[in-house]
Amino acid sequence: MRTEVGKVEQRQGLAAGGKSGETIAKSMLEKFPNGVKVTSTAANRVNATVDRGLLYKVAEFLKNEMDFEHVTSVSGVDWYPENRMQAVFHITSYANRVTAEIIVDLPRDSPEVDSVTPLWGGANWNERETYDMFGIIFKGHPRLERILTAPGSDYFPYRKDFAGGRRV
Amino acid sequence: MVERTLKRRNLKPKAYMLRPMAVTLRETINHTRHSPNTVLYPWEKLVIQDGFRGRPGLVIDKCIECGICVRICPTRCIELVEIEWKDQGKIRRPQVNMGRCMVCGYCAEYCPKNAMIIAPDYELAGYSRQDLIYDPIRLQYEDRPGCHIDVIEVKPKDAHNLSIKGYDAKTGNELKDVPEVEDKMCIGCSKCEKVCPTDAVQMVQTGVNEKGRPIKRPKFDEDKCVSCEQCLDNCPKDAIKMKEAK
Amino acid sequence: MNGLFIFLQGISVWLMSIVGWVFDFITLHGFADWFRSPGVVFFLTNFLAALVVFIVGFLISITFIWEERKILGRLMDRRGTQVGVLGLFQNFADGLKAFIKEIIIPDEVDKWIYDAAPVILIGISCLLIGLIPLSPDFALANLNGGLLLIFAIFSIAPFAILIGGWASNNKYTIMGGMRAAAQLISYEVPLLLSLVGVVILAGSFNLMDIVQAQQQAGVWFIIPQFLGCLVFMVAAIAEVERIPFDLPEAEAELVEGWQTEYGGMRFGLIMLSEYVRGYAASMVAVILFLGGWDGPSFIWPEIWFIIKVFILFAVWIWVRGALMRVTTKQILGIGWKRLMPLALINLGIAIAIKMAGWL
Amino acid sequence: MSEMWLNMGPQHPMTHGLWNLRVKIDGETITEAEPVVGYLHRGWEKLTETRTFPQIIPMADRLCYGASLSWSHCYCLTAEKLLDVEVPERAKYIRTIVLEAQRIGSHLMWLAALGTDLGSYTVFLYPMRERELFLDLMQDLCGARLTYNYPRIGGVRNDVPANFERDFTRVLNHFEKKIPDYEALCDESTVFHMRMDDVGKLTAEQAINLGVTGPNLRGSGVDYDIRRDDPYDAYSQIDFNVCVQKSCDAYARYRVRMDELYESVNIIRQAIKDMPKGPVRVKPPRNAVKGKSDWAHTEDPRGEAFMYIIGNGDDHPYRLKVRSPIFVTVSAAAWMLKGYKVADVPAIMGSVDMCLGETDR
Repeated sequence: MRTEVGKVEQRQGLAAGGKSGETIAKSMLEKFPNGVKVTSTAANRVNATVDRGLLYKVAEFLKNEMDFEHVTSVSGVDWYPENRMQAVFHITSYANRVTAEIIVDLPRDSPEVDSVTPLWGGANWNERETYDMFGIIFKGHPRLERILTAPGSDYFPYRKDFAGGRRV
Repeated sequence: MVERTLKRRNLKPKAYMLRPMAVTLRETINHTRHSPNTVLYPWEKLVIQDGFRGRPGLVIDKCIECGICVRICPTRCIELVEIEWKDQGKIRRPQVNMGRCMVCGYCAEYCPKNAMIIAPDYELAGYSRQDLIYDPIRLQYEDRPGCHIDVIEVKPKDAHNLSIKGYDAKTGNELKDVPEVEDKMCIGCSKCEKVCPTDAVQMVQTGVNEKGRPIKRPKFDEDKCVSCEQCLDNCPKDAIKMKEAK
Repeated sequence: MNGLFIFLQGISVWLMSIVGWVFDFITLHGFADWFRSPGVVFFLTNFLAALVVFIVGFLISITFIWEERKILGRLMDRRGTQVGVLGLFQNFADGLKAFIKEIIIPDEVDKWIYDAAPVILIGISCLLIGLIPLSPDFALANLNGGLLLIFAIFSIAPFAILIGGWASNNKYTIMGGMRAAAQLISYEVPLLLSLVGVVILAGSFNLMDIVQAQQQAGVWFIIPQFLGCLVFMVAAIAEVERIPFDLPEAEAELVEGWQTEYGGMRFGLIMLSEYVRGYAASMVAVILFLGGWDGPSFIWPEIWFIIKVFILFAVWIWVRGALMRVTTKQILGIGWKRLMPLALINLGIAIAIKMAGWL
Repeated sequence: MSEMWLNMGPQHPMTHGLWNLRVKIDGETITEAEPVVGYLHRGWEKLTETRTFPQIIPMADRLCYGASLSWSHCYCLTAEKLLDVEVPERAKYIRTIVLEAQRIGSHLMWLAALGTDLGSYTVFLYPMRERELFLDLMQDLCGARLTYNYPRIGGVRNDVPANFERDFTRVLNHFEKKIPDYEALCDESTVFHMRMDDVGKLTAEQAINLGVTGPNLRGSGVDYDIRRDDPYDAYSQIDFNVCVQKSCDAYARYRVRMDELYESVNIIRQAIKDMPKGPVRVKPPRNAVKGKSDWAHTEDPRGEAFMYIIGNGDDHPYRLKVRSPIFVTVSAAAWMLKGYKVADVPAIMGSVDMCLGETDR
């Protein structure tokens, strides 16, 4: 975990010695030629879609080699008309001042993906909330339970086909 | 990085509680010399500046029943309701359910005629849910410029042109979205003409169909239209779309 | 027989003579003589004296509550109480409210001890008022071991709090009770040690003699015993459980401490006993260190005593406004590591002064 | 000694808002802590799917009522990226000024809450008195005191009132003389140090890994601030220091927020000095591009506020995800609390500056 604590060039996204979005995207593509598609990059952004099986390895690669230390958010998206779901991971790196957006496509009937909580503790509650709201099961999560809705309820409220009572 | 040495004393506690006692003593003396900060509410009230957002207010004569406030309200608490009004007989005016209203000021901001305004009245307690529903008569408030919310916008292309202040979106035409009709979907039923509150829609004959009857298409008058999308909603064939001002 | 008893004896003799005349009038001469007998008069004098002393003590405690709320208000840039002229009637309003409120008793509560705790607390508080003289003439008891008895009674309160908290069958109250016990250990020994310094200089445990010693020496004991005064003040605040040492009744983490399950007049009595014990502690502090009723003679000695007590309580309110609450670990640390050495040094000073014969 | 589960439950003077800290205590020391949230869950993200883009702004105010403006501003940033709207320069400067005024107001409310937790009501009332000054400034600007509904997609609602600069400078000068009073009551009193030093320790690695952000992270010595490292609005044109403390405990988090008060005053002064003229509001497009998604994160007074939005071709968002800083910091509360006394819980939780509106959404 390399987070040198100290002065940083103001107004430049890059930390001294940090890597920019493009270099990270290139090295990611070299490491995982198939299964990872980089949709767009910028000085401090990397957007990529990753296959379901590869996610944990890509996350480990980002954490250990690319110094991504903090999971900003884990969110679920329910593409009901196209009968598929998405788990979207936003992972930031303090050292390089770069944020990676990793999108994983999941089938709508069995939405399962590897959990990144063993790598970053910050994703713990975000993943629990995504499970609570969408029903996406995160394999390897220490305690995958409902967090915001009432325990023991069997519905997943943020799915598009969940009729939330009268349309307010 | 701007190295500004923050010239503040080093904050080390001296003699357990010397500084806190000194500060509280000074404050106690100050607040006995002049009266303390409390406002004795029912008897003394704070002065309210202009533009304070209390409950929504209504100027009944300026309202044209366009229903923009009904559509824009995020918590859906405004309805148009029939009332008897002086000489005009039965007219429909907005009624606000203050039990749901979150005082966001959108009804006053999007009202094209400044009929819905913001009243600086914040004492809204009632004894039952029905008390909280303000019918148009009770919603009235005197029409002061301080209560209007005017929208001074600018076109996207000259966002960085520092010279102009912007156009008034409520009166000017530069920023108005005007409806336009798709010829093949429109069946010429002139429903939009009947519905339009500011009768900005004229049915114009554009030709004759094979049976010899005239084909009529709506023509939208840009000055009169307040882009209230009534025609959009009531068109049976959804033939009308809003053309945004670029 | 000080001034108070003589005055009251006159009244009770006059009262009994009226009662006796009434019985004579209806020809029951046996009863009339019994009422006029010295035994009944003696009993009535004592009863009236106790009543007068309690009412004076009770009214001063009530004005303490008013003083605290007014000064705290000004200290925090807000108004104090508003009810009645200058806010004086707020306490009676609170008392009436507490009286009217319903007494709710949770079900699995240990009934006897739950009822006993407030009774013990208010009982010993009133007992303290009786023991402390306001001036040579206005005193209920003049015991040779007065100081010892007072501090023995003072240390009963934490036990009442402990059993009250334990009996209320609530997790928070039991923690509040435990903390009261822990706090007792921390401040009790420095409190008594600082007190011994004064007793050495004054030569007796009798409160009257202590004040006379200060009058003869011409200097209040706060000057020679300044360290002792400091230790006594800190320990007295801890003993009366006011803000810096507010552990048993800590709002932030223990909801309302050990008083959580008491409602209605029980809670009213507990709140009152808190201020009565505050009044008693500041009275003892004034007697020991600020020369009791010693003051220029154009004002009655009792009035001098009450003025000093109000000023001392104002200082405690000021400390309450300025500081925050400490935790149990720290109060034990302060008690043993900070106050104890100071008390011992003060004891040394007192002995040195006594041997050098200055006082 | 047998251990006991203690519910510092939904209704408890220490919890600001509705959440339940279940604490397993052995005597008075905490061996395990489990925060339970969800009491204030309103299904906010599902509500936004039936509202148009401008209608969501007043809803975003209700996310965290302590710093409502920073949330509606974060939503406007996200929507501007989605609808790619250019914000005029003057609007950027006004937004920066108003955001920093909101940060001061939010930090003052945090200091007041911390004061009551530690037992001193004076520390509650002095900051609340100064906060009133900032609420009056905002009321002058946009008519409301708590939920402003002031930012718009493409700028701000209205231009600043006539004597805006004079009022602001007068309030700031007065406020800068008052901060030493809070420091005297807190920093320079030994009792405060007794309660706050070496309590709720969270090392830098733990803080980063557990997703703690904002002043809580900078209290553990990590030099990261979104206003400087990923600047938005006019922050890139303003010089300011990022306040970092090294001692990783509750006092460090307190000290970071007090330094941020000074920094915010300095930021507002610079922003007022070089605020350009020109328009303040641009007409936003009605509909978003179908399937396009974008996100934005800002430096909320409590941490990193992040929103991810997906367009659906019409004027409703298809999906709007909100990442609340306190939702993640509360999950790290167990690590902060382990091994400390029950009496330290208010000090630790007070230094974390909880706001339950955004946690439960």
